[in-house]
Amino acid sequence: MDTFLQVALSGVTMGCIYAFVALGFTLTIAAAGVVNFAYSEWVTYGGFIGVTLVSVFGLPLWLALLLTVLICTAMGYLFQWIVFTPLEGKHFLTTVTATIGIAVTMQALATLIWGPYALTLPTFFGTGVIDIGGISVFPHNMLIIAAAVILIGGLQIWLTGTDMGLRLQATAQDPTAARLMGIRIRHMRTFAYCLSAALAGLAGFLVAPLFVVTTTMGFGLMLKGLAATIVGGWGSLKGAVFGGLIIGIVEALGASYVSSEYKDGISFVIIIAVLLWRPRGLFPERIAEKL
Amino acid sequence: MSALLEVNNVSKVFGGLTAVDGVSFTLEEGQILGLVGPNGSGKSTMLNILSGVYASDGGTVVHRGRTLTGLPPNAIASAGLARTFQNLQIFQGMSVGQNVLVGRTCRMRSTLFGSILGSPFARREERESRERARSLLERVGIARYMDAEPSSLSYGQRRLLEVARALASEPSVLMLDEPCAGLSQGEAEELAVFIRTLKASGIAVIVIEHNMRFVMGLVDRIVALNFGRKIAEGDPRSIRENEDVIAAYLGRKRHAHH
Amino acid sequence: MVDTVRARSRLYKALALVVLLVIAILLPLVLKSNYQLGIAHQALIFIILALGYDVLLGFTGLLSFGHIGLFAIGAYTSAILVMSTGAPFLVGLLGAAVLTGFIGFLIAIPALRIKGHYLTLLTLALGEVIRLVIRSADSLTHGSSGLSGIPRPDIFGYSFRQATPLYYLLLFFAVLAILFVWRLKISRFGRAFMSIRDAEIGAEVCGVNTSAMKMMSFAISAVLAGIAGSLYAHTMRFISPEFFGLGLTTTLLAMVLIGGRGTVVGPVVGAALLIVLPEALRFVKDYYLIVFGIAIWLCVIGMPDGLAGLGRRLLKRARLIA
Amino acid sequence: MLTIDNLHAGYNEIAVLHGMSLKVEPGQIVAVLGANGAGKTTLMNTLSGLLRAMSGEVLFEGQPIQNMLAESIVARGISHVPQGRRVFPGLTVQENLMVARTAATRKAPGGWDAALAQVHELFPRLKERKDQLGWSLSGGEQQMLAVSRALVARPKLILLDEPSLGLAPLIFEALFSAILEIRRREGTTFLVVEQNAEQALRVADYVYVMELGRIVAQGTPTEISRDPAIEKAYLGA
Repeated sequence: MDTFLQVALSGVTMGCIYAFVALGFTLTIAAAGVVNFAYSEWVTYGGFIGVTLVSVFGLPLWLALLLTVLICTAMGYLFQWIVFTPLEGKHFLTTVTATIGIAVTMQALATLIWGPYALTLPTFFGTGVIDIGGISVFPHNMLIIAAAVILIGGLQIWLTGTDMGLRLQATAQDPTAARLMGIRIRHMRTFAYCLSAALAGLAGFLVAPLFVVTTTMGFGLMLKGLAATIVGGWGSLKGAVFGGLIIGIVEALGASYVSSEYKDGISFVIIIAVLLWRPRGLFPERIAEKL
Repeated sequence: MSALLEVNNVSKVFGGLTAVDGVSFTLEEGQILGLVGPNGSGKSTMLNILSGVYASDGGTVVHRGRTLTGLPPNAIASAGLARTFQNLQIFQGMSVGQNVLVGRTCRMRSTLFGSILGSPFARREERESRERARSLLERVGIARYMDAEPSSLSYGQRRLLEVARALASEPSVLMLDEPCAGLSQGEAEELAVFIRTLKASGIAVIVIEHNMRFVMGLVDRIVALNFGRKIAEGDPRSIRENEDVIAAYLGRKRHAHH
Repeated sequence: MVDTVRARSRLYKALALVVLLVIAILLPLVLKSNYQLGIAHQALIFIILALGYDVLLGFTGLLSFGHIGLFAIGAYTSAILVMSTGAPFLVGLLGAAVLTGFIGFLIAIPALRIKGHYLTLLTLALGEVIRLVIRSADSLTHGSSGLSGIPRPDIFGYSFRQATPLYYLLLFFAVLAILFVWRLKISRFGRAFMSIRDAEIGAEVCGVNTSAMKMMSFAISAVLAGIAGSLYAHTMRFISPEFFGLGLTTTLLAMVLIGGRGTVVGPVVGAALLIVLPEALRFVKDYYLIVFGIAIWLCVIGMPDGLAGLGRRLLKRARLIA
Repeated sequence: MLTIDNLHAGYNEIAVLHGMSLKVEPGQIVAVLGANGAGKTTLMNTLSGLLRAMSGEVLFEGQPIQNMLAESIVARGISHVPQGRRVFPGLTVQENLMVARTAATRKAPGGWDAALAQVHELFPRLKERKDQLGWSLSGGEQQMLAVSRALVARPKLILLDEPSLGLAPLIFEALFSAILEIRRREGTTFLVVEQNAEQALRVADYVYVMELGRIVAQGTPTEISRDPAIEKAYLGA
């Protein structure tokens, strides 16, 4: 039982990270209709920038976290401006290919700047373990879960409780009607990109102490994020959160009870199984019936 | 003598909404039938059922004694029902001539290896199809664009391209979904003349059209729909004077239709 | 008038092809080292792979991220057949083609119901699962350490051990693939594929059996991937699961898109370009990828029809001026 | 208040409006009638800035607005209730109204509270359903919500695109009386395009009849209902 809880806890921790990634990936799909395959690199950069701020500039972790998120937000703003504006309204194939191109460039650039070797980031609370009711818990895991609760809860309150949040939702649900309400959808989209990038920075920074930071770190995380969107529903923010948690937990259970060798394959098997069963994901989007 | 096409009690439900509600009508050989009704009356849904794009939720469609209900669109095309689309379904990445050739797909028999290796049969079939495509494009007057991209055609010419493509399958029934949308008055009149020549060559035509002037002058018979039901059927003159039809269009003297 | 223009453009096209073929035949005279010939070998193999991918992506409009998985299956099937059963090369090649064709056909069944980005994600997952299976099937594939010492092709006792004869063998297969895809494109089947890409519902009511055509498209592209895989295994003589990753999928996608999807010349030019260019720019390898990524982005935005489309547009303009 | 002069507009390169001209005076309810495909929705979308005009001029309170963005046109005081309602499906009734708030809402006496109270008074049903999601409303309720969203922006002119579409007769009669009520209280001007001629003729002050992108007849409702042009426009010559 205790091992089960132990495994479930680490699953929830990773699930929170996947939820961040899936959420950030989904935000631009919902608000701007752009599928951003370069998102993996945004996450990677979050990790690398964090490491750089801590180990090169010697900043304290909290400040480094804050700065990382800020720098990533700025990056999101810059990217939507230069890279994504020409892609809006284009075919899925076009956006996927273009963003893959951007991902290739960003990855090569990361190798150039930070080198091909893995870097590490210390945790906020050292490597010690605390004991909660017989389960040994890494404080960092608790930090990740707390961050997820605060952030996702905050996002929920913001989306439904503020004018700006409601306008973002309106833009995602019907951009044309949103324009007729006087909403500047351009601003909403810019904002969605910034938020998306901020989440990437956060995910990259928080996951770094659990593993090591490499140029392919974000890519692995994004594959899990993709699986989460299939499980939770393509383009749905709530779905991204639930999907991320489910993938994290299933993966942790699978790794400990089936085989850790196939851990990375679990999310692919989930994608395949879900799509074979439900061709448009578990929670299909509403599509127009009319020709 | 049985009719060319018999539509018996066809229905279609979307969610909770009954888009087509027990509609029946018949189409005779070489007849031009107009399908009219206000927005949302179920005309387009009817055409989608007839062409197999939607599966009906009840009723049958019988063509020359053969039941078409439940067949996929390509089988219905082979049976001899061809159609055009209101919001054009042109193959933008192919030449005008290739567009028409796709319409011949269901009449071509060559195998993959025959086509690739250029067997005598495949070559003859390809040549004949090309000639037929050219002559169809000549009939609608856009043969000189045979090798051009569809994007170089005007909107009206694209509609004609769809008509030529539909005719390439040698249909016995041609269904036109709003053929006049986007056409000038002159172009619409030319189209009416062309549709009459089809009738003369023995093809039956079903037309959905909002341009009532066009419909009234062209068709032999009209079926009027409102809220998914058939409210009237008859020749154009009787339809124009039919109280229910006037009510459906103008909102006057509403009866208990719904 | 129109006919003479068409006939002339056809003549130019044929002439250009003959010139290209002659250059391809004479190329080994110019390429001095085995290293340079090795690059040419790779280019020819990737031409076959990219042509197959183009049948699926460019003709039929289906974006698969699992195509490299089929390439891998082709490579492993052929290598294992030849190495462990001692079967002749041609049997390995045939086995690879048949197995990948069959698997392509199987993938097509769910692909009939699964559309758009869902299909892309399904194929991505399938491709990765294939790679994981190859990596863990140690006894057959030697896992992540890879298979080495795969023999060079040997046909009826003639061994293509030397680089130059091997070059001509690969050229032969590449020319066959080009001819095949070209004939396919102008046949009723190619037209059916393209009609599905451009307007699926329109294609259906035109009498195109879209299910059968999608299956055929998947199977054809898979067979070409299998052949390319087999040729790759016996040319490189070493294969490992790491090679067949998503990075290669990106490169393949870029080959077809930069060359021009939906055309025959596009994937040929794209594959040759993307194999030769990184080798030519080896001294700036890291920078190369940076530029390469931006080039992909620029290509899909600025030249949606690839180099082939750009060429066609330039030709048209030249004709207008003349 | 609104003057349209020789307006040409359409989608992509295909013109749907071929030289439309019409006038709306302050406080009027003006109806534009026409069969399907006459170009009514194109007219509305051009006025609200969703479509760019190809040529011609649209003057609102003397200022040209034909090249302004939809977002700026709302700020000028024109609210467009689009065809098919386009209620935000995933937002509640209350949230749908909140999204529609503009600077004008705040500036008006009583601000947002007054606007909300007014909407609830006009359509008590919306008050009952205020926490229900947009997609779960009936067609009539969605139409009420769509009109209310426009009202919340405190516009001078409301563009109504086929408000009767898909509604049962009793419900759109109620809707039209609400429109008359709004005009009585706020002096709001309305431009309504309708397929359902009878209903529109009852409430309108002035009527235009459209056929294939042009105005073919105009006059008071009494004049128009006697005019054979209208029957011709709907049922052909």
